[in-house]
Amino acid sequence: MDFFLELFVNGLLTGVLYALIALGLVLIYKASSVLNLAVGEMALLASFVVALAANFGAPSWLAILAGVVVMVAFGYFVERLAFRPLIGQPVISLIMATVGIALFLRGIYFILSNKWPVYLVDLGLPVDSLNLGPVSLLSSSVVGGLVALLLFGLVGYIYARTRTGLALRAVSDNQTVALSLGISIDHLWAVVWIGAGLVALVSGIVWGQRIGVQFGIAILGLKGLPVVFLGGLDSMVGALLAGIFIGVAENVVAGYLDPLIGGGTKEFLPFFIMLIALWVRPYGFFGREIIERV
Amino acid sequence: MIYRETGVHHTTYRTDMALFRVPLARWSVAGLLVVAVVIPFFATDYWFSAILIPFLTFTIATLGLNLMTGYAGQVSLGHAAFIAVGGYTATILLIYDIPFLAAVVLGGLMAALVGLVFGIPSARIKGLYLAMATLAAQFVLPWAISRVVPLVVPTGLAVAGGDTVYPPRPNLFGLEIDSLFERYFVSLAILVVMTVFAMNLVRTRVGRAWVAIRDHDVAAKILGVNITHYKLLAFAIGSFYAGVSGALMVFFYYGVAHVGEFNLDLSLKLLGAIIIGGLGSIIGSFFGTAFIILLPIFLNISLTFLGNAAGFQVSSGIIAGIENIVFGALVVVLLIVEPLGLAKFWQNVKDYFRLWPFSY
Amino acid sequence: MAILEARDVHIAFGGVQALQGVDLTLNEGEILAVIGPNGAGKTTLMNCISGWYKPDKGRILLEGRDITGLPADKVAAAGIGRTFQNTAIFHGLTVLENIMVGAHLWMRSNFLSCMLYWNLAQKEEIEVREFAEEIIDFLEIEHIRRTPAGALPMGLRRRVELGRALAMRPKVLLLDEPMAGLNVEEKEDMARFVLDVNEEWGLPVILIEHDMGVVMDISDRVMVLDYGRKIAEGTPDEVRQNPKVINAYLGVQSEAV
Amino acid sequence: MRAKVLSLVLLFLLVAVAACARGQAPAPTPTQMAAGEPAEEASPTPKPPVESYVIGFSAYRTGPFGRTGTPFANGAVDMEKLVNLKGGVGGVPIDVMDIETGYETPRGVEAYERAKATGRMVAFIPLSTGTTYAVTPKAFEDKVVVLHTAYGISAAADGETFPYNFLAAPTYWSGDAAIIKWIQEQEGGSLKGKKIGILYLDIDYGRETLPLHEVLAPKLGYELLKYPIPWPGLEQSAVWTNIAERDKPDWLIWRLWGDSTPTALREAARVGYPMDRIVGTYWSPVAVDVLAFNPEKSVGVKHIEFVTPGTDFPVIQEILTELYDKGQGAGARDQVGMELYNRGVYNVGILVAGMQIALEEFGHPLDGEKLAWGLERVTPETLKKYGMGVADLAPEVTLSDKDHEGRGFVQVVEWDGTQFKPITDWISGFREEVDALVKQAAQKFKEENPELYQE
Repeated sequence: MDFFLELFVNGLLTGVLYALIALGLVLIYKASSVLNLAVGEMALLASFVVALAANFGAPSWLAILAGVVVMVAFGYFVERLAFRPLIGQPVISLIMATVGIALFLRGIYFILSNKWPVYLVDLGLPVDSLNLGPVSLLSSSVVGGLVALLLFGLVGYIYARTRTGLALRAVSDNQTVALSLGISIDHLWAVVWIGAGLVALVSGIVWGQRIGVQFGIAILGLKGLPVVFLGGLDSMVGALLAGIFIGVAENVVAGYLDPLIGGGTKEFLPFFIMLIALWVRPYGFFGREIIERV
Repeated sequence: MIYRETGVHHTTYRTDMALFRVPLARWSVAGLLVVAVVIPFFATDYWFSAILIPFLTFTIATLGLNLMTGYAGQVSLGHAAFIAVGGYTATILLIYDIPFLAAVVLGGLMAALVGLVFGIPSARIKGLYLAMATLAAQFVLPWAISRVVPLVVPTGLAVAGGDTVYPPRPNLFGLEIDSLFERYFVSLAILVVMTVFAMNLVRTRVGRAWVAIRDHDVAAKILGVNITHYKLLAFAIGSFYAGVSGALMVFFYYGVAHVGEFNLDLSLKLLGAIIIGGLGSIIGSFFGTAFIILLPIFLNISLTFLGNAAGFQVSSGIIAGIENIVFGALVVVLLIVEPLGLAKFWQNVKDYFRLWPFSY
Repeated sequence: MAILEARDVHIAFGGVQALQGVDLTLNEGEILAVIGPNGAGKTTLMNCISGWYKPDKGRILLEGRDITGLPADKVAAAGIGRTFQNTAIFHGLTVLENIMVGAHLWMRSNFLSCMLYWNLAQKEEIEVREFAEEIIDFLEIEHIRRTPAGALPMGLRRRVELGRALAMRPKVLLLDEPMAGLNVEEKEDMARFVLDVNEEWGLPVILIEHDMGVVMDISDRVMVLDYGRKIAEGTPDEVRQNPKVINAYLGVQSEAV
Repeated sequence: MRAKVLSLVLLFLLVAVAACARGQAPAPTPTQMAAGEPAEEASPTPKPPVESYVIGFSAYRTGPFGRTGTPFANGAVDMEKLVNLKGGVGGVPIDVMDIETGYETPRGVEAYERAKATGRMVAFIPLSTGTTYAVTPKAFEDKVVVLHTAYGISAAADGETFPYNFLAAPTYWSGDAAIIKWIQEQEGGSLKGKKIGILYLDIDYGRETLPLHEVLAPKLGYELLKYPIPWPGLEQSAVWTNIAERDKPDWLIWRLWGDSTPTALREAARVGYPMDRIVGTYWSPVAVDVLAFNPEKSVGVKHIEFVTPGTDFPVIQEILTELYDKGQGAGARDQVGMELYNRGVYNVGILVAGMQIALEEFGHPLDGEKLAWGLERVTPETLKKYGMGVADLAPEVTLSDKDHEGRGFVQVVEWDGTQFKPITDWISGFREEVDALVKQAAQKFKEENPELYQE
C-alpha cells in the first residue's frame, strides 16, 4: 500500500506539472486554433532568463520580474510580428510558424547559454525531500504543484469573471461572430500570447527547479500533447484532469509493470492512453465535438 | 518547369494530358535530368555525401509525406518512424541475401503495412487529432524496432540488445553499388521513378480523390469516393515512399541502420519541408527538402565564412545559435510572405514566363 | 413511373423532430421542386436521400431498390448525384479536375495502374476527359477549365458543381438551392441548364429553391414542407392555390412584405 | 515588400551556395591565428611544408546535449590554440574544425565530409555514437583516424579489426568491469548476495554493458537488477520508488546521459538513496549534471574517468594563463578543469602526440595512415614526451596495433561539493571477460562487413 501511495502521490504532483504545460497549449488553441509547438521552448527561455538573473546576483523577486518582462515582451512581439500577419492562413501553416519560433528561441538560448552557462533556477526555495508518513516527496515538487493549481485557478477566474475572459470565450466559440460584435481579435491574441508567455514562465521555473535549466525543458513540450488531446484541446479543466490522470497512470503502471516487462512503459503510456482515448472519444473527454453540416 | 504555351496546340486529349504538356517543359525536364546526370562528374566527395545523396534520399520521403499530407490531407507526425521501418526491413532482408531492389521494395511495402495500421484511426478522426495518433507511431515503432531487430538479425554490432545494424553492400544485378558515384545514380534513378509515380498518381483518379477528400470530405463522399479507402491508401503509399527512402538512407547515406536517427525531429523537419515547399505540390517537395535539410548546412557554412571574412573569431556554438535564429525567422517570414510555399513562388515565376515574350 | 421514393421518413436531432413521416415520389423525367420556409427540413430530406443522414424510420427506394442507411458513397454509386446549398467544390483542383472527380464513381482503374499511367488508366483518363469536356461545353465554362476552382465567383462555382454532379452519370439529380447567391442573369442561365439537363439528358431532378418565380416556371411538380411535414404536393398551380401553403409559407412572406 | 524579402532570401542563399561551393568552411585558419604570436617569432622556419593538419570535429554546443557538449568542445578548441601557440606539430599548425552539429548524425556526416574536403584531414572526432557508426566505414576507405574516447564502437578496441578507429580510452565494458572490481573491494572482496542495480537509458548505449554483467553476476555472486529508463528520461519517479521501496540495491551503476542525469540525482535525493553508493559510467553524472541538481546534496556521488578532472595540471594552467587570462578562451572560465573539458583537451592532445611520433618517423606531410601508426606507438613514456602535457591527465594509456583501447584503466572520482576528485588510483578489472566481449563483437563486425576487408 505504501508502495502504491508513493507512486500515486508522486504521479499526482508530476501530473499537475504536465497540466501546467498543457495549459499553455490550451490557452493559445482556444483563442486561435493553433497548436503551439513552441511551448517547451518558451518555458526554456523563461527559466533561463530567471536563472541567469539569479546567477548575476539578483534577488528572487527581481529575477522573476526579469522573467515576466521578457515573457511579456516575447508574447507581444511574437503576436505582433509573426501571428498577426498570419491571420487567415491554414492552421498547418500557423503550426509550422510555431516551429519556426521554437527554432528561433532555441537559437537565443544556445547563444546565451554558451556565454553564460547556468544550471539551476535558484530562488532559494527549499529543495529538501519531504516525508509525509511513508511517502517521500520533493518539497520543490509540492511547491510547484501548489503554484500550478493556483495558476489554474487564476486563469479560470479570468476566463469566468472578467471582460477579457468573456471576450476570449466568445472568440473561442465563434471567431466571425465575435468579430462582428466588435471584439478586437488582434488585441485578444496579444493578450493570449502574453498569457501563454506567463504560463510558460511559471512552468519554466517549476520545471527548472525539478530538472535543471536545460534543453530537456523544451522536450517537455511534447509531454503536454497527450495531455491536451486526452483532455480536449479547448478545455482547461480537461487539461488539468488529463494531466493528473496521465501523471498518475504512467507512474503507477510503470511502477508495477516496469520490473515485469523490462521497462519503457513510461514514455509510451501517455501515447497509448491517448490512442485509446482518440478511439473512444475522438475529441477528448472535455473537448467539443465538431459537428459537420452539409 | 518553364511553361511557354504560346503556339502550342493540342489536337488530341492524349497529348494534352501528357505529363508535360508543353514542349518547352519537356525540354527543361530533360535538361534538368541531363544536369543531374552530369553533376556527379564534377562533384567532390563532399557534394556527394553531404548534399546530393541526402537530398535525393530525403526527397523521396518528402514526396511520400506530401502525397499523404499535402494531397490527401492526412497530417502525419510519425513519418520518421515509417522511414525507420523501411530502412530496417530492407537492411535485414539484404542480410538474408534478398536482392537489392527487392529489399528496397519490400522495405517500402513493410512500411506501407505499418503505415496502414497507424492510419486506421483516420477513419474516425482528422486534423490535429489524427496527427496525434501518428505521433504515437513515433514513440511506439522505435521501441518495437529495438526489441525486434536483435531477435531477427543473426549478428549485430552490440553484443546483445543491439539495434544498430550495418547493411551488407548492396549489389544490383551482380554489380556492387560501392562508390559515391554509383550510389548517387541508383538513388537518382529511384527518385526519378518515384517522382514519375507520384506525378501519375496525382493527375489521375487517385490524386483527384485525395484532393477532394482534403478539400471537402463530405462532398467527396457524397460524390461516391470511398473516403476510408482512399485515406488508408494515402497512408500506405506515403509510408511506402518513406520506407523506400529509409532503405536508401541506410544503404547509401548513413551506411548504417541506427534507430536514433529516425526521431521526432526528423518527422517535424519533413513536415516543415512540405509546408515550406508547398503542400500538394510535387516540385514543392524538392524545394522544401532543399530548404529544410540543406539550408541549415549552407547557413552554417556561410555564417562561418562571413564571420571570418569580417575578421571575427566566432565560436561554433554562437554560429549554431545564429543559424537557428535565422532559420526559424526565415520559416516564419516565408510563411507570411508566401503561405503557399516555395512552389507557389515558382509558379509565379512560371506564370510570368508563360506567354513570354508576348505577355500583354 | 416512380424512380425515387421516400416513404414515411422520420429523423430527429436531439429533441428536434426534423422530419416527421415525409413521403416523396419522383417520377421519371420530371422536375420536382421541394419548397418550404427555412428550417422546414428540405436539406435534411436531401441528406437522408443521399445517405449522409440515416433516417430513424422510413425507407428510401431508388428504382425499387432499398438504399436506406447505405453509406453516402454507396448511395452515390447507386445513382444519386447532388449539389450543395453552400457550394462544396474542391478548391485545390481545377474546374476540369473537379468535374473529373464526379466521374470517379464509374472509373475502374486502381492505384497501381494510375501510378504507372498505363493501359487501362490512360485509356480511362482520356475517356473521362472527353466526357468532362462535353459537360464543360454544355455548361459553357470552356474558358475556365484550367482555373483552380477556389478562385471562381459563386455563379461559376454553382455551374462547376452541377457539372460535377452530371459527371457522376446519376439516375437522379438533387439540386440543393442551386440559385442561392446568384444574380438575375446567372439565375436564368442556371434555370436553362436545369431544364436542359432534364430534357436533353432525360434526368429526373429534385430541386430545392427559394426563388418562387424559378420554381413555378421550371418544375413539373412542387412539394411543400413545413416543420418537417409535407403539407402540400401538386402542380405549381395547384400548390399556389393551396391555402395551407399560402398560410405556412407564401402567407408568411406576403405578410412580411 | 514581398519581392524585397524574397530577393533578400535569394541573395542570402546565393552567398550560402557560393560559400558552400568552396567545399569547406573556412574555419578560423590557425596560420592567421598564430600570426604575430611569440611562437612564430621563436621558430624562424620560413614556411611550413603543409598549410595545416585538419582534425574534423563534430561538436555540439546546441541541441539536446549542448549542455554536456559545450565543455568538451571548448576544451578541444582551447587545446588547439595552445598547441599552435607552441608551434603546432613540427611547425605545422593543427586545425580543429569545430563544426556544430547539434548531435544530429546527418550534420555529423556533413562535418566529416567538410573536413575531408580540405584534403588535409588526418583525424575526426565524432563525439556521438550515431556519427561514429556512420563515419566508421568511410574512415576505412579514406584512411582517416576516428577518435572516439570512451563512446562509439566498443569493439574498436580491437585494433586489427578497426585499423583507423581509436578509443585511446577504456571501453564501456572495461569501465563497468572496473566499477564492479572496485565495488568488490569496497565490499571486502566478495559480492556474494549483494544487489547491484544498473540504471540505464533504454537505448543501445545504455544496454551495452548488460552482457558483461550477465557474465560477471553469476561468477561473482551478485544479483543484477535492471532499471531501464525510456528516452529522454525526464521523469523517473516510478523507477526510483521501485529502487527505494522494493529492491533496495546495495549499489547503483548509472548509464544515463544528458538531461536524464539531473533528474536521476533529484529522484535519488527524494527517495533518500545514499549518493555515495552511486557510481556512474564516464558520461553521467558529470559536473554539469551535478550543478544542474544541487552541489551540496550530491556529495559522494561517483563516476569513473579516463582523464583526471581538475585544473592542477601544467597543461590546464597554461590554457588558463595563455588563453583565458588574455580573454581568448573558448568558453566560460569556470568550466575549465571539468572532466568534460579535460576530455576535450585530451582528445586533441593524444592526436597531437600521435602526429609528433609519426613525424619523427616519416617527416612531413602526415596523413591519417601515418597518424594511426603514430597513435599505435603511444605509451606512457611517449605520451609524456610528445603529448604536450596531456600525459598528466591520463598517464596509463598504452596503445598498440592490436590494442586501440589502451589497457582500459579508469579512475573513480567523487563529488566533494565543488568538484569531482579522484579517490582511487588507475584501476581495471576482469580483463579476460572484457577481452572476450571485444573479440566477439569485433568478429561480428568483420563478418557483417566483409567488403571493408577486401584487398
